[in-house]
Amino acid sequence: MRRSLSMVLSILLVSLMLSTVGCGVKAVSSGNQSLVVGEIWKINNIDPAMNGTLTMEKALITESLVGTKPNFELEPCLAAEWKRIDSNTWQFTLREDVMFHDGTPLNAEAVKWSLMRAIAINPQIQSFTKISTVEAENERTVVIRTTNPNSDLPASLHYSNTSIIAKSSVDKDGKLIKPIGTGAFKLEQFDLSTGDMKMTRNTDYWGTVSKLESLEIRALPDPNTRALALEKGEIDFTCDPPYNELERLEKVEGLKVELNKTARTYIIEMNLNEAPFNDLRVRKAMSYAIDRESIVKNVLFGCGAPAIGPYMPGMAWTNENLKGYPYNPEKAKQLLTEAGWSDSDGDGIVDQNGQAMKITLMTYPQRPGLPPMAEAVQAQFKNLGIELKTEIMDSTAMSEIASKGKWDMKMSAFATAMIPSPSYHLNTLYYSKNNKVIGYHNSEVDRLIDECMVADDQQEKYDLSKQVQQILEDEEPVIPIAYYGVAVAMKSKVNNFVFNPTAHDYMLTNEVNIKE
Amino acid sequence: MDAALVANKRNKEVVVRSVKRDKLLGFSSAVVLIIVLVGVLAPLIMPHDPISVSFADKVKPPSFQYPFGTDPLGRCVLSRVIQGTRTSLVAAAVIVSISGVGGVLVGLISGYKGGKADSLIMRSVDVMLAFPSIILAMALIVSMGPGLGSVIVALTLVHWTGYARLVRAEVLTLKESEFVEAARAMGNSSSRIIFKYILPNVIAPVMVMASLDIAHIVLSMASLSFLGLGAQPPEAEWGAMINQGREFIRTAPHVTLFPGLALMVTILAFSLLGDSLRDYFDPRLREGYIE
Amino acid sequence: MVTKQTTSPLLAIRGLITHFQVKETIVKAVDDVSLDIYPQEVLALVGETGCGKSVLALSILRLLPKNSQIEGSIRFNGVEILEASEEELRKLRGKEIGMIPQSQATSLNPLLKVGWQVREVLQLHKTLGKFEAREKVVKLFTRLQLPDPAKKMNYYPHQLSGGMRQRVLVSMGVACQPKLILVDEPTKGLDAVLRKEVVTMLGEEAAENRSSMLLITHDFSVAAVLADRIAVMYAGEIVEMGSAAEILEKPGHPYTQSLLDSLPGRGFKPIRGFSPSLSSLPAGCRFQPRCRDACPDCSALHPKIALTGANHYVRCFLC
Amino acid sequence: MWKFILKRLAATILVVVAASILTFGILHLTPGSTPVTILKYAFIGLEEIPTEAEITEITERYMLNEPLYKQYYCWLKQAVQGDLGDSCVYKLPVAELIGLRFPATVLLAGLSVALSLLMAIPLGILCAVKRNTFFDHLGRISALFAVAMPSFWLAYLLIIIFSLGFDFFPVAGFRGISSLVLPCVTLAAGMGAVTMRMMRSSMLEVMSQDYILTARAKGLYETGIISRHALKNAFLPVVTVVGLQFGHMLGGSVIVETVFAWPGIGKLLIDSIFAKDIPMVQGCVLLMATTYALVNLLVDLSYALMDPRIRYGRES
Repeated sequence: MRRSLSMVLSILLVSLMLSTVGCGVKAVSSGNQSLVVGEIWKINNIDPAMNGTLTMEKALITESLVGTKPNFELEPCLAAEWKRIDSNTWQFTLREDVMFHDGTPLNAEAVKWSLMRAIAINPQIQSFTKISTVEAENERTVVIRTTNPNSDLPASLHYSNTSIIAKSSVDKDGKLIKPIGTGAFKLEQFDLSTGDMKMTRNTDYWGTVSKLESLEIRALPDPNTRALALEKGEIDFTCDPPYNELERLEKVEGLKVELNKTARTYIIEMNLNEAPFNDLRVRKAMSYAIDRESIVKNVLFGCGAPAIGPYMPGMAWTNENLKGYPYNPEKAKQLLTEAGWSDSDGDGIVDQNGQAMKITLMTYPQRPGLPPMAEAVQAQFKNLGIELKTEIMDSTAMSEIASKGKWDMKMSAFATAMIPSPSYHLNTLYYSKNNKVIGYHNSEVDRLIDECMVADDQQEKYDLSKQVQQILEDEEPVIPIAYYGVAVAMKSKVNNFVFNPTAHDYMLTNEVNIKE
Repeated sequence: MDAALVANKRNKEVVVRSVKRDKLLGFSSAVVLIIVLVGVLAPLIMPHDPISVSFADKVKPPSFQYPFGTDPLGRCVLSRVIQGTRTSLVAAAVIVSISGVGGVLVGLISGYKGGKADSLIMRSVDVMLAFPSIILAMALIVSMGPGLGSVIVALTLVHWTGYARLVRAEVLTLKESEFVEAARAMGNSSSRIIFKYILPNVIAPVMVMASLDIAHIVLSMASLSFLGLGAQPPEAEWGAMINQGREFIRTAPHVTLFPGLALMVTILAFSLLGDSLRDYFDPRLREGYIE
Repeated sequence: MVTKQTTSPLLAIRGLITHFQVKETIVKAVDDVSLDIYPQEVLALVGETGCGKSVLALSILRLLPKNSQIEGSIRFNGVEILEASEEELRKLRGKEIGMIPQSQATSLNPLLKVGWQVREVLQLHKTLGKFEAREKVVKLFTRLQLPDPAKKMNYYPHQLSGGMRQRVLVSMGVACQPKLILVDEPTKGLDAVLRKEVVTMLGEEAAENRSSMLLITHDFSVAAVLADRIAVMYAGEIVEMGSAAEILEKPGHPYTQSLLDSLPGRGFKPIRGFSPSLSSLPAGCRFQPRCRDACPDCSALHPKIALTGANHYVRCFLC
Repeated sequence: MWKFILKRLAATILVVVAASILTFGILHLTPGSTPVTILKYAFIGLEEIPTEAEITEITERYMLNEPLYKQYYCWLKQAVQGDLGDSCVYKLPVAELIGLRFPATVLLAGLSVALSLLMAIPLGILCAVKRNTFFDHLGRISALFAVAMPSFWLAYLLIIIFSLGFDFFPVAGFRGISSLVLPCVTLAAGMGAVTMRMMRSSMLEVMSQDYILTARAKGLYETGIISRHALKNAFLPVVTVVGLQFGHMLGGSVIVETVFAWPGIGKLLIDSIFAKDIPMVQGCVLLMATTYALVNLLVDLSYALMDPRIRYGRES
């Protein structure tokens, strides 16, 4: 009996050990210029109005009127230029030489139709753009009127769900057949049952024609499988393999790994309506108590960076001279005692007039980094004398409990540039009437945000945004922990891929090709 | 009349084999005893604190200090496996016993009564089987809050259907057999027939299913953790630990390997114990003497 | 039925010992039994329930479970069964030695048609085609007075009455006209009318096939009708053996006498006490505790079986 | 027999309706208001806070402010006419997406069950026949390990050895027959182990029956006894377990579908539940309830076929 038991055990151990040996990547025969991408999310729908990130940033089929530079500054794309005629009216002039994949020219009429269709399908576009009417003044001029002044209209027209498609994309009763865009690639085939997409090169693309002949996107929702498929050579490019394998993949011959930061920040929101969070000193103490370097190194395995303000460095409107709250446990303890919290009964938990500080931190599992990060914060708060209980639940359950008001802290990974505007994130999270859940009211911050949203001059917008960021650092209504990292892994032969932080998770470009 | 005594060598091993069968019973009950003891004495025999996070020694391979290595948050996997014995096995035991007893009862009644009652019960079993248990788990989390409590209730409400169907099938065959007709002829009430005559014959397959069910339950707790519905951190539960080690399977396989092996050894012990107990009590299978 | 003592016996059992290992105890079901069966002879093996008669039958066909120990010698038609290979045994079972099992309720496969279960043994040993085998079965069923045999062939066991199932088992046992038929308690659990029918049927079958029969029963009246010779078994031993007539008129062994006295026709006097458990046998004569005219020797010494008349053996000190 | 089948088919409709009512009701009990969840999963992203305007737009578009029974009633009315409505998250007809994903699940489920039976039945019999020998112990122990082994272990192990190591099969996706092998083996291992143990247990029961002794007395080969007499009787309890497994498998194994990127309805159902995409969930549950009821009907019919003693309204 014992003999057979040990035998089975040894086979199991040996084969699992075998798995850690990184065997070299098999050179896949396709010497030709084709790229196979392992996508993170299951692809069930390729309507640009709903899944714009896929059709614009990954499949490169559609493009939006306004583009952005890597530092989030706006730049012309399908719209060569735009200017604001009056507070609610804007005029966009289109590029001349742009053709849809079906050979029809890009004109104002098509842009009007495409924008109105997107607004009808996706309610978010209306709340971003606040568009009331879109008029085609002439072949190449589009006049857009907004319901109320929206200085962020151009920024919101960068949003991938507003990307432009031709009328021939839909059948007579409006059902999407195939997205016909203006991008560097044409959609060859989309297999709804397997969720795989195949694109071929758009030879008469208005920009530099891509060297890649074909582009294929396969949905591989499991991080381990993405890493295995890359090592096998079945895919050439993928994003977010398991963070802990980045080191190992880097060493695999024929593969390379890039760690980048994207416009998303891990933050802890607190219920400022309740004690102890209404006390600034307690909030500061908590912020000092968090060892951000250790969290990035040990929880995120280096895929991300310690956060100072809400915006990551490299964004046009990031306030570079914020100091943040570097790890300082002594200062944290000192601030706590100042706030009247000390461990009087010696049970290791600080208390105030008999009330021990026991709080709950909620988070959700859809972002793999969050649960272990919550446990790390729990341990770090324990050193400070705060007993933190972590609760993992579905993200909608979390926001539901928070909206009822009976909550302490919740941790999430908040996108800071859903649209590349310096005021959008501040407005949604810190503007007093928008954040009843957190309960942060600062008239100065509200005023600055209002001004920023109305201001026309970009530079003025950036300065106002920076001022708000400074106040937020002083008042710390929300504790930023780390900037969200994106790990991109690809074969060494994949050439000049440049990570663009404005992307939702990663963005391909027409420059990407295969080294001969 | 001197009989030519011809010893038959085949019979020599007979003596050896029956002794061996008792050894298996001894071995499996010993292992089960050890597991229960580990669960009971968990706090005493744990080398380290199962929930203290220390990144310094994150994901360390098995060593003398950490026999099972450490998990991504630097906690000793051995201590968490020992602690997990208590949470996972108690939860699995509760679920198996409640759903087992419930399922067997329903199966007995439905199989024996037949007709309207049988189709009503069996169709409600179909509804329960078709109804995705995940929705139930999520709904329960709203009313009972996340954690093991709602997981146990959710899995119990779903697992009984397996037992009901298995037992009903057995009863359908058994109720036609002569000894049941004889029992009925002797004027026994149906409940007496069900429990005195039919139930003992149904125990064998139910025991097999129950011992395997423990594995299914801990593994479904792992997939619930995968969906964020399982045990709450930092609680040490085998299913959650197996799931947590999933992304580290290539760089640190020990994180998921050891809780998995603990589960395997437990299932091995419970199943073998189940088998040998069944053989021990079931007269026909004792290869006994034919009257 | 004339017994030809002169020819060599069809079946010769010498010093047969069959024990079972149940946990620590040894159950001595058959303890040093020797007997012969001559061609075309019917030997009845009579004894109370639990005296080891069924085990004796199963020992002949070596159908005992794994925890059994078997010693001694069983020669059938010149072949030593205890030395026979599995292949030789297989050719014997069903073809040379037919068995009619005990409980008709559980000895037929519930999921297979009765006709098929009988046809199976024919097709196996007599290499008959499907159709000839089916006809043979119909003939068998008619001979055994199964009503409407062609239809009954396609019935399942649970659709037949006890008597009919018994007839199916008999037809299965005699299908290949075996030289020896082992019949285990053919009348158990049957009512008087059926019992008579089964007894006459067995007699006719034996005569028809000129086969000899080992009839195992606890019912002396069945033995009286069918048997040429009778052997009485008690607690794993043969205590008396002789011609049917002698045993019935001049029973030598006290156990046989009290058995006969317990028959309804002969006074219905029950035997006091219980037959001993085969795993803890009393010293000396095993019937001593229940024997009316036991003497001091009986409890001390174990009597040997000895010739007391023409072909009449008794295992008793006859004190 | 036909009367029984028709009665059961009628009952299936009831089962399906009951399952969809239960799903509809409890889904509304799960956390998060429906419009907010749909917005998060379909349009604005997991962490964004939807504006009032967006919530009212979605509520109107999918009639979410109607009383529950009314919403269910009009879904049912449409479903009866074959229109399962559109998915809120994918804006596609539910029937179309499920229609494309269901064959992949059935193919995987069917092959896995077949493979598991192919492995389990012979092994179960051998273990029963060679009871308490080394083979029996080895078979039982490896079966127990297979049952208790998390499916993603086996999945990754198979990929590492047979796809990365030997390059026999692709790593993931549904690209023809060769991509079926690894997922099937992963699923079959767990199921096969259970079936094998069940087979062994019921085989032991049957081999000790009297009719087996009669069969031996007839001089049959041991293999003949097993195949013709023992197997059929031993298979009855196993059919139930296999029926359960096939039904369960139709729910798709989320883990295997995720690891092998298999386009089944398991992952689709789970994602739709989290996104509260009620028409899609209803569509999946409708499909699963029907197949469960039909599979169980087949299992029950197979009892009557295999065991003549069981009468379903059939004159004996």
